[in-house]
Amino acid sequence: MAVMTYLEAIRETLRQELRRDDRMIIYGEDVGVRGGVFRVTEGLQAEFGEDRVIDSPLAEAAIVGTAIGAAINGLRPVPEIEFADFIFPAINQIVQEAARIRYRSNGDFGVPLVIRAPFGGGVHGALYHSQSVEALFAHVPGLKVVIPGTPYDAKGLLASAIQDEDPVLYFEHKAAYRSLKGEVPDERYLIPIGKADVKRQGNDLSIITYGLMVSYAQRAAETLEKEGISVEILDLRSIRPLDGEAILETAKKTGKVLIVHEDNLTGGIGGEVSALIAEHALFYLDAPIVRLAGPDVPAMPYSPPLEHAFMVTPDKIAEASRNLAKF
Amino acid sequence: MAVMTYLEAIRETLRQELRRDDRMIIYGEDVGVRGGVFRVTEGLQAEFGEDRVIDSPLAEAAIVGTAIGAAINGLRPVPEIEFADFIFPAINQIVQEAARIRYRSNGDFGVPLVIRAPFGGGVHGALYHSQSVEALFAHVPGLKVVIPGTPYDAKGLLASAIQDEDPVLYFEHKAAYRSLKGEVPDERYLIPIGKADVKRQGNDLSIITYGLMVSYAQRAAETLEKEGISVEILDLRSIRPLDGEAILETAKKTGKVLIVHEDNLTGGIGGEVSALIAEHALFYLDAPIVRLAGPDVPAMPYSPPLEHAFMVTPDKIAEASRNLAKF
Amino acid sequence: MTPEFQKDIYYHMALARAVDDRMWILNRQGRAPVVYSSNGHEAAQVGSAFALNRGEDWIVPYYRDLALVLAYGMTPREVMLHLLGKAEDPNSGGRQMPAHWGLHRLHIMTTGSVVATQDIHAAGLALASKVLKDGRVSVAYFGEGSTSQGEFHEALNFASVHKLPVIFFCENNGYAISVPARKQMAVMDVAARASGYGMPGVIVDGNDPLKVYEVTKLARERALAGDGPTLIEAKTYRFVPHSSDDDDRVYRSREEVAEWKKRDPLVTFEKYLLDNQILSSEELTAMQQKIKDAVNDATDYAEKAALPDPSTLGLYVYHQ
Amino acid sequence: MTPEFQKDIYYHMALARAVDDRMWILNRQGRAPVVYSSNGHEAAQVGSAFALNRGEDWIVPYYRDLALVLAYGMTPREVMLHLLGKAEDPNSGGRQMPAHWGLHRLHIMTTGSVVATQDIHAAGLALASKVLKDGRVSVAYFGEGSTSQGEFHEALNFASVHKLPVIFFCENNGYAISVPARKQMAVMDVAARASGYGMPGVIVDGNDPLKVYEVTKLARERALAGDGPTLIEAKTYRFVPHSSDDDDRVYRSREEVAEWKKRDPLVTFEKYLLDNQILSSEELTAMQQKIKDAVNDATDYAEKAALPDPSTLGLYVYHQ
Ligand SMILES: Cc1ncc(C[n+]2csc(CCOP(=O)(O)OP(=O)(O)O)c2C)c(N)n1
Ligand SMILES: Cc1ncc(C[n+]2csc(CCOP(=O)(O)OP(=O)(O)O)c2C)c(N)n1
Ligand SMILES: [Mg+2]
Ligand SMILES: [Mg+2]
Repeated sequence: MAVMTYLEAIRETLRQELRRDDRMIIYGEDVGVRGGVFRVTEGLQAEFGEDRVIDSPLAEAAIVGTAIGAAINGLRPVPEIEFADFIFPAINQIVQEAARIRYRSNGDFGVPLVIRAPFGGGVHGALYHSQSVEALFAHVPGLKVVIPGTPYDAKGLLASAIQDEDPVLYFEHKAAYRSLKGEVPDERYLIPIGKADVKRQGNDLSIITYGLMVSYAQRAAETLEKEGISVEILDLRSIRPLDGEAILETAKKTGKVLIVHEDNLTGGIGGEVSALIAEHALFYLDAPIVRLAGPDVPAMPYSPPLEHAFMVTPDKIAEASRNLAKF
Repeated sequence: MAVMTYLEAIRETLRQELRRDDRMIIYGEDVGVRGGVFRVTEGLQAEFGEDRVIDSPLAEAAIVGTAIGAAINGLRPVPEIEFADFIFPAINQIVQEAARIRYRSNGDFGVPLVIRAPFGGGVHGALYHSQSVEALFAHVPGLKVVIPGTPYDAKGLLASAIQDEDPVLYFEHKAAYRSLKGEVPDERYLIPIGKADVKRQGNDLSIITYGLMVSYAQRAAETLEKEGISVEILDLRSIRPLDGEAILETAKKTGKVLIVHEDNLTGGIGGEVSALIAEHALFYLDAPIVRLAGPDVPAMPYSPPLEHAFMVTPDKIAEASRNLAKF
Repeated sequence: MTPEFQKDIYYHMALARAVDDRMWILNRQGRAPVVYSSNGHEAAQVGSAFALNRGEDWIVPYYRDLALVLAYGMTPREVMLHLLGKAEDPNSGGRQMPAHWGLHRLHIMTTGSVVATQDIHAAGLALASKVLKDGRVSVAYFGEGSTSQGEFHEALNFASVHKLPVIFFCENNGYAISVPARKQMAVMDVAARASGYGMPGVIVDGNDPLKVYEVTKLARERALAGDGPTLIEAKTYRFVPHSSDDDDRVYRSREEVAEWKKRDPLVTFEKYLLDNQILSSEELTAMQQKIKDAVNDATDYAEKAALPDPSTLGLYVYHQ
Repeated sequence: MTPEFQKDIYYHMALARAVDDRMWILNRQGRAPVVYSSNGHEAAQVGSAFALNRGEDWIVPYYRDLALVLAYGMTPREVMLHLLGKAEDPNSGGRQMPAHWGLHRLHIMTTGSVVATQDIHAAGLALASKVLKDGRVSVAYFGEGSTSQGEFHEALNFASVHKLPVIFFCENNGYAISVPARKQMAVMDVAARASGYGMPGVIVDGNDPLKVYEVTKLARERALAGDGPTLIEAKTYRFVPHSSDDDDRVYRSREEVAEWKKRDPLVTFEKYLLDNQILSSEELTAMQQKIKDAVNDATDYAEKAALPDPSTLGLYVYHQ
C-alpha cells in the first residue's frame, strides 16, 4: 500500500494491466516517447515496446475506429484522447459504432474498449482544454461512462473498465492529477462499474456528485460540519450506468438533495439524477432538488477572474448546501 | 391560407426565404437535382440555380464547416443533413466551432446558420435512419434546437431560425412529413424561438412534449377527454432555449406532469424539464413527475414488432396519462 | 485458375443477381419495405472475395455488397431472413435495415449505415492481425461517394503509417445516390489519392471478375508480406436505383444506363465461360436450376420464419 | 519587389521574434501561464502574408501564427493583451488561451484549438467569396500533423470540387508535439496529397520569405482567376518546444535543433538584406530600436490593462 497521486494510480494500473494481459495495447497522440502530455503513460513504451504503446497519427476518429476493429479481432485496446475536448472528431465512431455494435449485431459482436481522456478545468486551459463532455456520452445506450474521484477509485475503476466487455469512457480530471493523493493498494482490485459510493455519511442533506467535485464536496462538508450541518456525499463513480438505488436511498434518507457537477447546468447529468428522484422519491423530499453546476456558457474562459467565476468551488458548494439546509 | 403537409410547409418556407434574401443558400447531399431524399427541396434548384442550391460532396463536416465560413463572410447558409443520424461527423464543427465562435471571440464574430435534418422513427428506418439526436445539442450553450410539431409551426419557426443570428438546429420529424396536415398562411410570419405553446388547455394533468409527439399527445388527449380526464398539452417548440416559465406555469396549474419524448429516456431533455420543475415548482405537485420516452436501447430496430415496441404511441401516452390522473 | 474456380465465381455472381431480383419482387409486392442492391457490381464483389481466404480474412462490407457476402459464404436463407427482419437473421436478428451485413462466423464485420466508418474498422482489424500475427488480411469495401468523408482519409493514412495488412476496395459506380462523381471529387479516379498516402492505387475493370481477382490477390500478397495497404478502384455501374426508395430517372439518362448494360458483368462473363468451353450449356442450365431452387427455398424459409419477440427489444445493449 | 517591401517583411519577422522572446520571458517569470511560439516559422508566415491583400483577404490561422498575425496588422499591444488575458484583448476578451487569434477588423478568422477545423472554414469563407464575387482569397494555415485529420481532407476535396478561391498553407516543421512526421504519414511531403484532389501541390523552402512570397502570390492569382485551390507546403522548423508546457529534449536531439538553427530565417534573411545593400546597418539598428520600443510599450500597456470583469462571464453566448 502506497500513497499515490490520482495520476500515479492511473499509470500504475495501466502498467499492471499491460503486464497481466498481452492483448492490451495503448495508443494515442504523444503517449509513447513523450509519455503523454500529462505524463500519464510515462515509461510504458520503454517497458512494453512500440507495438503495445503506440504513437498514433493526429486523428481521433482513426484512434477510436481502429481500436474498435482491433478489439473485435482480439486485442484489448485502451486508447487515449489527448484532451476530452478533442474527442469530438471521434464521436461518430464512439456513438454510432462502438456503442451500437453489440446491439445491432444482436450480440454477435462486442467491443471491449476503454477510451481514456483528461477533462475538466481550473488549470488555465480555457475553452478547449477545460471541457466536461460526459453528459453527451451518458445519454448513449451501449456506453459506460466512468469518472473516478479519488486515487483509490481511479485504480479499481480503471481495472474494471479494462476488464469490461463493452466500450467504457474513462474521464480523468486534470486538476485532480497531481492535487489528489491517497492510499492505493499494490495488488489488483476491481470496483464495480455502476455502483455509487457513499463517501461521507450525513443526515441533513445529500450532495450527489462525481469526479473532482467529490473532493470539493468533502471540503465543503468539513466546513459545514463545524457549522452543525451534517452532509452525506454520494459519489456516483459512473454516470452511465447511474446507480438509481443509491440515489434514491440517500434522497430518502436526508430529504434534501444538492446535485453538483462542473459540466454545464442545462442538459447535464444532474437533470437525470433530479428526474429519477422526482419520479421515485418525490414524497420523501423536504426541499426542492437543487443543482449547482457550471453555468451555461461554452466552457470556461482563460482569464483568471472569468475562469474562477465559472468554476464550481468548495465555497460555492458550501453556500448552496447552507441555503438548502436552512430550507 | 392553404392546407399543407408539414413537408410542404417547410419547402414553401425555404422558397419564400430564398426569394426574400439573395444571401441565403441551401446545400447538402442530393438536395439539388434530386430535390432531397424526402423531396423537401424539390424544385428549388430549378428556381434558384446551382449557385444557391448546391449538391455537395458526401461529407457532413465539410457541409457544416463551410457553412460556418460562408456565414461569416456574408451568406446565410441553410445546409441540410440528409438524416439526423448522419450529423455525427459534423458534431465537431457544430459544437466546437459554430456554438462557440461568438463566445470565444467575445462577440466579434457570429454564425447565422440553420442546419436542417430529418429525425425520428416509425418509418422502418432502423438504427441509422430513426434516431432522435436532439438531447446531444440541447446540452450545448451557443446552440438553439428547434423542433416543430405542426405545419403551421414548421413555417413560423423555420423563418425565425433563418433570421436568427446564431446557429440553429432545426429537426423535422420524418413520420410527420406527410402525415401531418394543417392550415398554413401564405404570408411570412415568425414564431419566436424559446417560447413554448399551449396546444391544448386542460386541468387534470400536463403533457409536456415536442415534435411528432405533440400530435400523438393530442390524440391521446381526445381519447382521455371521453374518459373525463382533462389534459393540458405544452408544446416546447424549442428544447434549447427551454421555456422555463411556461413549463412551471403548466406544472403549477395541473400539479401533475407527464413528459413525453421519442428520444431515449436517460439523459434525454425530459430530465432537464423534470429538474426545472423539481427545483422551482416542487410544492405544487400532486404526483411524481413521470417521463415516457424511448427505451434505453440504441435507436429503434427494423423489424415491425421491435420498432413498435420502441415507439412512443398515442396509446402508450394515454395509458401513462391515465395512471398519472389516477394518482 | 481452374475451370471449377471460374465456374464457382460465376455461380456466385448469378446467385447474387437472382437473390437480388427476388428481393425487388418482394419489395414490389409489399413484402419487403426496402431493398439495397448489388445489381451490376457482382464481378467486383465476387472477384475480390475469391482472392481472399474466405471466412478467415476479415471483410468489412457496405450495403451494396450482397454478392460479396454470398461469395463469402452467407447463405441465401440468411440473406432473406435479414431482408425480412426475422428473428433468425444472423446479421442482426431483424434489428438492422436490409443489407447491413455482419456475421462473426464468417469474419464479416458488422456494419452500420454511416458511410466510411468501416474503412477505419478494417485498419483496426488489421492492426490486431499485425500485433497478433494471425495471418489475416482485412478488406474494407465502399463506394466512391464515401471517399469524400474524412474517415476514409484517416483510415488510409493510419493504415499506411503502420503498414497494416489491409486492402481498401472502392466500388466506383459513378454516383452517390443522385450525385455524380464529378460533383464528388475533382479527379477522375479515386485511385489518384493512393500516392498521397504512399500506397499503390490500382484501377481495375470492375465488370471483369478475373481482373478484379488478380489485383486483389496481388494486394493481399503485398499485405501479407508486410508491405502495407493497397487502394483498389473497381470501375463499375449500378443498374438499378440506389435503393427501392430511389428514382434514378431524375438524375441519369436511360441511354447512359443502356450503354452500361451492354457490359453487364453477368452476361459478359457467362459468354466468356461458354465461348471458352469452361462452362457447358448443360452445366449452365443445371446451375440456373440450382440457383432458382436456392432462391425459392430461401424465400419460403424466410417468409415462414418468426418475427422477433418484442420482449427481446432490450437485449444486448450490453454484454450479458 | 522594392527594397521597402523586403525591409517591411524583415521588420515583421524581427518584430515577431522579439515579441515571441518577450513572451517566453514573461512565462518564465510566472507572468504568462502559457506560450505558443512562431519562433522559426517567421519566414513562412510573413512571406505568405505579404503576398495577400492584407486586411481584406481572409486568413484562418492556427496557434503557431504569431508572426502571421503581426504581419497582417495585429499590433504588439493586441498580442500582449491576448497573452495576458486582459479585457481589452480584441481576439477574445481574455476568454481564449494565448495564440487563439481572431480579429474581424483585419479579416483574421477566429480560431479554436481543435486542429484542422479551420481548413474547412477557409473553404467556406471562399465559398461566400465565389457567390458574392467579393474578390477575396482565403488562406488556411496549419501544421503537418493536423493533415492526418479527416477535416483536412474534406476541406481540400470540397474546395477543389467547387473551384474555390482558397489556399491551404501547411507549415511543416517535422513534428506534431513529440510525434515526428514519419509516424504521421507514409510520404515525405504533405504536398504529395494535392494531386489526389486535382490541385497543385507546391513545396517551398519555408525559411526563405521571398520564395514563400512568390509561391503564395501565384496561388492567389490562380484562386482569383477561378482556377481553384492550391496546397502549399513550407518546410520549416520550430526552434523552441511545442509550447511552454512542453519539453522537446525528450523527442528530438540537440544536434538536430542546432543543425536547423544554422538556417534561422531571421539570421539568413538579415544577412541577405545587408549583403545586398537592401538594408544598411544603421537602418537595422534603428529598426531594432523601434522593435524594442514596441515590445516594451506593448508589455507595459498590457500589464497595466484590466482583467475582465467576472460579471461578463455570461455575455455573447448568443447574439445580443
Ligand atoms: C455519413 C453518411 N452520410 C450520408 C449517408 C446517406 N447515404 C447513404 S448511401 C449514400 C451515397 C453513397 O454513395 P457511394 O459511396 O458512391 O456508394 P454507392 O451507393 O454508389 O455504392 C448516402 C449519401 C450515409 N449513409 N452516411
Ligand atoms: C483535434 C485535436 N487533437 C489534438 C490536439 C492537441 N494538439 C495540439 S497541437 C498538436 C500537434 C499539432 O502538430 P502540427 O499540426 O504539426 O502543428 P505544429 O504545432 O507542429 O505547428 C496536438 C496533437 C488538438 N489541438 N486538436
Ligand atoms: Mg457510388
Ligand atoms: Mg508540425
